[in-house]
Amino acid sequence: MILIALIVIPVLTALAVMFARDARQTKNLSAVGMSVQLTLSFYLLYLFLKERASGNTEPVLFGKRFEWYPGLNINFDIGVDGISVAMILLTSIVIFTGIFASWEVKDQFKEFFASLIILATGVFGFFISLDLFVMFLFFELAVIPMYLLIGIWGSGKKEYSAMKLTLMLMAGSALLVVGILGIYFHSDVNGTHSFNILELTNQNFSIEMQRIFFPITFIGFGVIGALFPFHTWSPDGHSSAPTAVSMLHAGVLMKLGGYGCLKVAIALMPEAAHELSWIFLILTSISVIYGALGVIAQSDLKYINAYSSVSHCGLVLFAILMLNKTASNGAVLQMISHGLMTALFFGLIGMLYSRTHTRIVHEMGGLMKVLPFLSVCYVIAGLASLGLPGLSGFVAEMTIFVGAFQHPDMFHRVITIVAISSIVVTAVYILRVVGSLLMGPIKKEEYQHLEPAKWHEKLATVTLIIAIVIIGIAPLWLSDMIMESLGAILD
Amino acid sequence: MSYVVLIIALPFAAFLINGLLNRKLPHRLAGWLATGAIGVATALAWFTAFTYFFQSTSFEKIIPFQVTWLRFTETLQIDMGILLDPISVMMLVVITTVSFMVFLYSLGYMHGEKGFVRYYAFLSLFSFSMLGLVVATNLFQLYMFWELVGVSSYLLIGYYYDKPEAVAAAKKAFIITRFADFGFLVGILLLSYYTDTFDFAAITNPNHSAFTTMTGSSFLGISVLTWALMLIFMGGAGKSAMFPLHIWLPDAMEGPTPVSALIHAATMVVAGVFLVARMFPVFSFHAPEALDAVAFIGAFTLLFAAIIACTQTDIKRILAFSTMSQIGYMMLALGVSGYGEHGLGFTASMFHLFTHAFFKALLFLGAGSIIHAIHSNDIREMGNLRRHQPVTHIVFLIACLAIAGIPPFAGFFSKDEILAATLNSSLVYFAIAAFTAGLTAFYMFRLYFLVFWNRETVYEHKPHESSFIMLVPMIVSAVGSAVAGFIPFGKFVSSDSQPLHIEMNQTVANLSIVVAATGILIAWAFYKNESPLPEKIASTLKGLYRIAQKKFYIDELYLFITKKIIFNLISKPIAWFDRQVIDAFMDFTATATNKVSAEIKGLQSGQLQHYAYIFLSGVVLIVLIMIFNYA
Amino acid sequence: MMEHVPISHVLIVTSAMFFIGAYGFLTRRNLVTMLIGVELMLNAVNINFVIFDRYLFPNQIEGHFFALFIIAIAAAEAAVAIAIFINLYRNIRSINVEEVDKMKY
Amino acid sequence: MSLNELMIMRHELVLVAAVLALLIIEIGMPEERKQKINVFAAIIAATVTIIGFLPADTGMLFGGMYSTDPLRMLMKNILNIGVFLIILQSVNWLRQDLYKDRSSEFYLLTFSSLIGVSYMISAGHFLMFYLGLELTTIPIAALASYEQFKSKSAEAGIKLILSSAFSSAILLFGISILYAANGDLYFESFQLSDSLINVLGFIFFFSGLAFKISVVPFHLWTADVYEGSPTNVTSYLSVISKGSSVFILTIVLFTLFRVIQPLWEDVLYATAILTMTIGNLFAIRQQNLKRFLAFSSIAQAGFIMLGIINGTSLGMTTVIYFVVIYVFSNLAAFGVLQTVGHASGKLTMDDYNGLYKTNPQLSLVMMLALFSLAGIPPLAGFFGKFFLFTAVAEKGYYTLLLIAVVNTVISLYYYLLVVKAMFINANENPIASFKSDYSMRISLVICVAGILITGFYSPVFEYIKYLCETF
Repeated sequence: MILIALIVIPVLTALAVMFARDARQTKNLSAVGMSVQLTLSFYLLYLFLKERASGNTEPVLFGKRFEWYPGLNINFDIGVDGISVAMILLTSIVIFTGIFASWEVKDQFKEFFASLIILATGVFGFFISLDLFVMFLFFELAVIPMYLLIGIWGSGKKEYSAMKLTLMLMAGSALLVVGILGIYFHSDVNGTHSFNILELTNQNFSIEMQRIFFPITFIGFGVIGALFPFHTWSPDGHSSAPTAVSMLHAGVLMKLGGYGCLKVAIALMPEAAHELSWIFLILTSISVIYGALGVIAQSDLKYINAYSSVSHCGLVLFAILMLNKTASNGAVLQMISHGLMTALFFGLIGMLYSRTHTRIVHEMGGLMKVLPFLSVCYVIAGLASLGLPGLSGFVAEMTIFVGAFQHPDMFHRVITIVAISSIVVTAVYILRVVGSLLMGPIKKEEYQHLEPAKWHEKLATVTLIIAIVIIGIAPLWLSDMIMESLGAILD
Repeated sequence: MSYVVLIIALPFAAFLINGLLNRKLPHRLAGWLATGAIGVATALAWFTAFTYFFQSTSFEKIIPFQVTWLRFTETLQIDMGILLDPISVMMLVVITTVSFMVFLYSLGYMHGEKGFVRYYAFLSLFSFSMLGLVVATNLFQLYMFWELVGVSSYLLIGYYYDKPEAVAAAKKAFIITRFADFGFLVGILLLSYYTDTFDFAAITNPNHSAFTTMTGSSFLGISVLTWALMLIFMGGAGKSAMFPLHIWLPDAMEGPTPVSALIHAATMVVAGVFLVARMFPVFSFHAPEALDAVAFIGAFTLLFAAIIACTQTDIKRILAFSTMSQIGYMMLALGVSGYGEHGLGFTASMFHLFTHAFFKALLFLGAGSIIHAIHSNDIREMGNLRRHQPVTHIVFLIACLAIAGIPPFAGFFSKDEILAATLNSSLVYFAIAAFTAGLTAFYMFRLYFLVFWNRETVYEHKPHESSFIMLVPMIVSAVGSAVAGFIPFGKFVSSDSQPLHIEMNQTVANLSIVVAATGILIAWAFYKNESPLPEKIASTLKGLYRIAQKKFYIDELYLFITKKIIFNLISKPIAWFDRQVIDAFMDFTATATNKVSAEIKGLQSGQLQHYAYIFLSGVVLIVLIMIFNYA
Repeated sequence: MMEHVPISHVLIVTSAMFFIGAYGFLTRRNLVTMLIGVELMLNAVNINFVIFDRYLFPNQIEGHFFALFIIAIAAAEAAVAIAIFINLYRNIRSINVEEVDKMKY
Repeated sequence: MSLNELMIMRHELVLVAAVLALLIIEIGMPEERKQKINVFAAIIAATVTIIGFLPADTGMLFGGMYSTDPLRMLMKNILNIGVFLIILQSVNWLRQDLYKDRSSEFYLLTFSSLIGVSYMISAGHFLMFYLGLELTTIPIAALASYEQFKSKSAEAGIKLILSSAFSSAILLFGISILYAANGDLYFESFQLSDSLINVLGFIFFFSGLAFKISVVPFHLWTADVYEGSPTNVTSYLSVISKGSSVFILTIVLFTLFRVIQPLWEDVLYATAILTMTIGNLFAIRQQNLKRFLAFSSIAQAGFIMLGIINGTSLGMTTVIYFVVIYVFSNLAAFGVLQTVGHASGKLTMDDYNGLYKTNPQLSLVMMLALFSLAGIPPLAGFFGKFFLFTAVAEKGYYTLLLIAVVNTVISLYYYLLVVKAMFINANENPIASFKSDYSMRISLVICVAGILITGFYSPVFEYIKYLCETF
């Protein structure tokens, strides 16, 4: 029941928003809706942990099945495992903060909030669905509002970016159609084909079939996970998107890729994954190091963050391809960690931009003096990004590296070390930005009188920071919760 | 002994309170809060040391506290705990004591600074991390606190964040150590893969079965274990500013002077030494090659830094190079040490670490006191300060004597042990160590004479003696520097936790005194009064002098690698490649589609007959193909 | 008499007629002539139907019916077509098919 | 033949009655109240549609010339709904002074054409099929040049009537060959011999139908005719005419030509790829929205081919299901075009810039329609397209599937261009805000409801599937 509520509440909120009278009501409705959603997510976590504590070891909890298209054996199958619960938590936190980060959207606010919430609905639906068809439906539902959100409320060459982003992501999802249909028609569950992930997990697909559909599915999800060389939508898209959209997109939407790769591509076609992982490992390790090195030469804050997201999300896929529980656990942790901190980053960039009206790093400087609160938050986000212990990034990265190191052969070693070297590069670009953006002398006279952070901005950033710190300091519960679910996927 | 947790928790609490309340907290309260916390921690640390060393007979490893923090696999997990053994207890004492001194001193030194609360927050964070580092029960916990230490160092170096130099220095420090940590991390991963644990108790047990596998398999002709340890040492070298990862330390002097005293002289920079000491059994039993590397790097840095120190004019930079040099001693001692009965080097190294912490902290505090008085770091702008700052003068002199190795001050004893240990190993190392001892005496007294004697400089404001609150820690440290040498260190700290009996090697001792005295005398001759001699020598050694003064152009080399190679030859091309090749390809698919669309528009000519023609040819074509297919 | 003409000859004639009609449709510029081309094609089909009945299926009359209906429909089609031609002529004062290309690409 | 038996032909009879009724009303109605004819027409269309849904017997008539079954009834009902919607959309257009005297012509011809559609679907004999086909086309050709003072309208009429005459000649030639080869024209008893001449006959026959569906390379008339005809006629052509041809093509291929399935699979495989690709490539550059929708509908035809290739009841189901959704989506889009065009006379993409600011509801409808055509969830088009892909995948043609999905991405691009124009682009001189008439609104509401509900309400699909399986 609670899972259905997780979809229904955003839908209702979006509808209610469309009928709101004025800006104030719109914002209040959105905020209330998403607060309820956040509460519900925590309640789900509580229920989940309680069930697990009471010894329930079903791979998927709170499962529900509604027959939908019996003729094609399509069912509205929902249920959650530890990974989904974690991702739902992430999503509800990010959308909650996203609402507050876009508190000052002025024109067409109703449409803005409604689209944003619809996008979130897609993401929630994606994470709770167990049926590939339903999953795919929600996947596309999450992608499409992006076009309008960037196109209408974006900045810069927004139309171009929005189009590029949408088309590339849809091209990815087009591959997914091929992938999931291939899986569907090669499955045989009691004489019929099936879209149900749980039923499909037990299928032994022939290796020939896997060789074709594993790459297709993996690339299909990989596009949204910024897999090299299909990542180029990300810099343009992020740089043009409005704040909350960047937050949600980099924070949550890019995670659909990793989640899908793990739970569909790899879980269903493990043999091909083993056989072909090397190709994608090379691509992802390129993503990791290439993204990081690419950042150094950027000067626009959003580009910096977009490329760094390429690097970090590359690490997610990289870890997944290591095909062991530890690395995959790290991947999920990294998704959450990156989701939180990149949302924080984009939120802060938006807040800074609204004050200084520039995103070029060297045009700003010394903001620490004039905007202490936001600057400190930026530093914390930066530290999380470069993997400071006590913040979430460290937990995730270390888990990935330890997991990746479980492969003793030369190829994996080399590629892992290449990936690890990104921590150095990350430090370089983070500190470079922090150094010239926040520290040093104040660049322009008018920056002396910037407006300090408002309550809603503080609420958004503090929420994210708290989440980052909690995961950074006490990661065991989360890690164990994810680990448990991985058993069912990878064993 | 679970109260030990408090030693770590108190500074952390201070950090949290100061950090979160920041602007809402009055300066005085914040300062005293942090100082009080570290004071209590110091008392507890001393108490712990006392109970550990004097109340139990054998120095076992005690783990009074441990929780699981993160599980990687069924066997591989990170615990957060506290490990008490001789070196960690010793380190606890050193860190809390020096911290306490510095906290106290800073109350005066930083008085009236705008970021006073922030300063104490960071300082508390540092103490917390450093303490966590030394009591780590496993390699990964150590690594975590290692990183935290790095970041607090970053924050403190960049304390004056509106000064571009400070920002650059902070960045440099962090990135260089981060690079070293990259090696450290790979080393940890490599080691843990084979041993399947991070736990020191297991890793440092030389009989662990995994080591035979690791020494068995090799990569590029060097055993995997040696690789792992060398990589771990790389981390240590970065943090301890060993050549060639040393370039951050001189720049780190941009931070407030008390910070330099605490972090960049007494505690953090010796973390590398601590790390090697922690892993010493493995080094010693299974990877002598790695230990040789430690010795070599130590010896090289020792001499290298001392040479540079002779040519510098910034008081803090001289001290920084001297720190590098002294840490080189410690590394060298570890590198030449054996295990158990042959563990003189180990004990010597730890002993030197201990004494060095006091006198080097004292030197920095003294330097701070001077800088505070005349607002300059340049020794050329100083002179005859003994008139204005008598107390500072005395304590500074004590510290100089201690570092120069003049009995009965602390440095003499520890350095003497190191020299003795090197003598047991290799004559070359001994020669380097002994020569540098003289060099040390020379450059320290060059500094001393230039600052406190020499000519009378005209000061803008008349220099004044520092306030009481700054003098107290200096005096306490001076006492420590004077008497610490008499501690029978071998009884407490040794490579195998068994008391080690150490006899003073009289010849070595005499030699070292002579060398040190020579150094001091030369300095006296050159710098006691204004004299043209140094200039002359500098101009005869023109090229060499310049190279040394420019720190052998290592910074420029790094700059070349980072700016020219990484930025211009890698990053920029990548950024270009991404936009102009990959992205352009994606755009190309779109423009190509549009282009094709424009090309074929003639198909739709508007001519009805043309349409019919295509219709008919289509039909005929399909018919032909299909008949051909199915005939 | 019919029996002396083999079916292949008739088929050659109808095929030729059909494609001559098509050729006319494709090449003549006058709309009405084009329409005549189509009529030619349709008549080829008509002959086809009739001779198939006659030669191949002598006891069926479906072909004949078909031919009749085709004639009727062709007449209707021609009526509508010519009405539209007139409409066009009113608008552009021409019934040259090459001028009927206001909409293209 | 009893009256009851005749009632099997209910759809057609009702339509004939409707035509007669309209004629009588037209004659009897005084000149000044001619306006009312629009209302009558709408009511009649509604009645026809509703009667179509009433339960009735199925079977054969006239010795097999005419046959009907639940599936065919469903097809007719779908198209009836489409015509009803089109008539609702045309009411306001026909009210203007220019046409008010001859508005009944429009309805008469539309209903006549619909009779042809029904007969074509129910054909049990090639003659019947041919009659239906011509009856469908000829009135529409007349309608295409309905706007008598516009040369474009005449041009559209000419292009349509001549092309269709040409294509029916080829189709007839094909039928004559089939007749020669098999000696039978009844669908019921038609047995395809394995003579090679059948290939020739089939392809000639196929091209005639493919012309109506506008399959490449038989599609060239489409864009010009769609552009020149009055918008409502374009709707009719793109939805009813195309839909009916798709239906009959499916039926014919699945029954008569079942034995040469490999052959027509190959033909469809090739033409489907061409159709999707060419349609999309042309659609990209269009400025005129009617022309744009013409090419989009060509591309959609290509997608429909995908379902037919499947060759099983699943394929048939997906095709019919897709057409249902296509009817709603396309009519919604054309409805918006019609009402905007009627109110402002503007029809190009640039004119639509900033439409959302002035006419938000219409823009939303247009967006939903286009997204549904593009196959974006949760709109019905997503389900329709996904099921078509399912049909291809079941066959194992993954290469074809891949080409198809790439084409969906291209199609998304140009649909987004329109959305971009309406929602994103700024316009100094936007189309003024206006209120569309009630009948148009009703029609759009029905379309939108169809777009939103059809996908989620799975019984629609299941019902079609059931009918196809029992067909």
